[in-house]
Amino acid sequence: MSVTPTVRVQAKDFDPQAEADLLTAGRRNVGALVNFTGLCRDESGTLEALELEHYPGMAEAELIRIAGEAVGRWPLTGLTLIHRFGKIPPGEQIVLVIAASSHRRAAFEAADFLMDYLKTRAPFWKKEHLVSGSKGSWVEAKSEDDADADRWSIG
Amino acid sequence: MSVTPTVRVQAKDFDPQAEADLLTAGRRNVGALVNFTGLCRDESGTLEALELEHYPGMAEAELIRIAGEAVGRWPLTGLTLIHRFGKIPPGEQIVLVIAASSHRRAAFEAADFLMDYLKTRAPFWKKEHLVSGSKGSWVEAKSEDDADADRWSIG
Amino acid sequence: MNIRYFAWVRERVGVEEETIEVPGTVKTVADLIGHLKTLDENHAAAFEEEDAIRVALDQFHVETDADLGNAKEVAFFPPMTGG
Amino acid sequence: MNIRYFAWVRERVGVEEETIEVPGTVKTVADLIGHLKTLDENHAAAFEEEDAIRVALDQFHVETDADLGNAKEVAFFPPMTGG
Repeated sequence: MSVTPTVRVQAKDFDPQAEADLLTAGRRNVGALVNFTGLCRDESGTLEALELEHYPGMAEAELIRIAGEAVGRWPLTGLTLIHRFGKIPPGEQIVLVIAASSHRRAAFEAADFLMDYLKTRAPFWKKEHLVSGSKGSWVEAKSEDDADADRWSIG
Repeated sequence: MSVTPTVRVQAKDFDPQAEADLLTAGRRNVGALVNFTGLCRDESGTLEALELEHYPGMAEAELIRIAGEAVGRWPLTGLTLIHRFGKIPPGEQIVLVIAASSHRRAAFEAADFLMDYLKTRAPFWKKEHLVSGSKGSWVEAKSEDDADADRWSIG
Repeated sequence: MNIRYFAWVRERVGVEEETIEVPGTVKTVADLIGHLKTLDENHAAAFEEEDAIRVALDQFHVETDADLGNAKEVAFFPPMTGG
Repeated sequence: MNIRYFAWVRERVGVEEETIEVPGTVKTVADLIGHLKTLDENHAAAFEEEDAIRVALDQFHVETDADLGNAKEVAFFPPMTGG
């Protein structure tokens, strides 16, 4: 039975526990849930907020493609991917990945893979708003993120 | 500032979201939370419950040692480890690991490491109670679990 | 052809979206970038560091040597920083 | 010396815990296992597959060649299956 991932791109906050519950409700074959939540850091007090720009339509489409890849690669019983856009202050949640599986290795690897792929392929861009009031700048992509994503390439 | 892990060995269920909230409350330097929840599977309907035996005293002590190793190896902002004992029916939670960090790689690796180490070093043993009413047997340790734990050995 | 810009590419071009007529000689994404750079200073500045630009054709990632084919929408943006 | 047993080791020995006098010749965990096997059939059955037995001295994992030293509590159990 194939798994249909839940994918959402939204401005509003999300509830990780409610999402996790949806992946286990009424099921008794889930042995492992790996839940990754990405939060906005205040960068030692210098950051007032992150502004997340996204490409509407493609953001959803790309997350669905990435989720589909994970479902094809690991024996998952469920998968949820939520990414917010708009202005997000420090301490708030930005992204959620939950991978459910019978076995922990699959759940860990799928969640790890999803975050790596999402970082380098999902069309979102972060701009910093600084406490100092100055405009801040666009966050630069990190070469580590490309390296992380490359870990999952098949020969 | 060093991190003091939260470690609990208990018969009662736990609330992953409440535990996660404790690791982020009032903090603005947490960028990543990785939450692993291990659940009891019904093994295709054959399992009535798992009975988890533990070594009181050593179970807590060993979890604290394992948590301390993780804190020494990765730059974590917080860490929670909860393991239940007693009779646990399918669908219920058995174990919780939450690793919080500024960066996702540290949180992922620490949670993954903790589960691998916990599986092979924490003094807990699972016995199966079968739906058929027959006594079931002690779950055997898997060689994959040893192999998983060996991934973290330092040279 | 509909062209969309995001993040600092959008800021440099000065618009989010525009519809342009492309000359028949423009076959690939790279050709299109070359053409856009000739439009005005803003476009030239946006595409100055070509290596830093990512492209999507009809909402799929492509390389700059990709054929435009019958694509209706081309998007240009910096490397992504979501997650 | 206080000895504790868990899981199927406990079931085979038939007790959770016992206090025994160890002969002066028993220096290591392996010596202790050898001694326990001589006590009765249950102990012999519990330690039949010695490779499958794990040991803790005063609640720390050790190998069977470890010295008993001044340990107050020795625990024997199968490979762990928590998590």
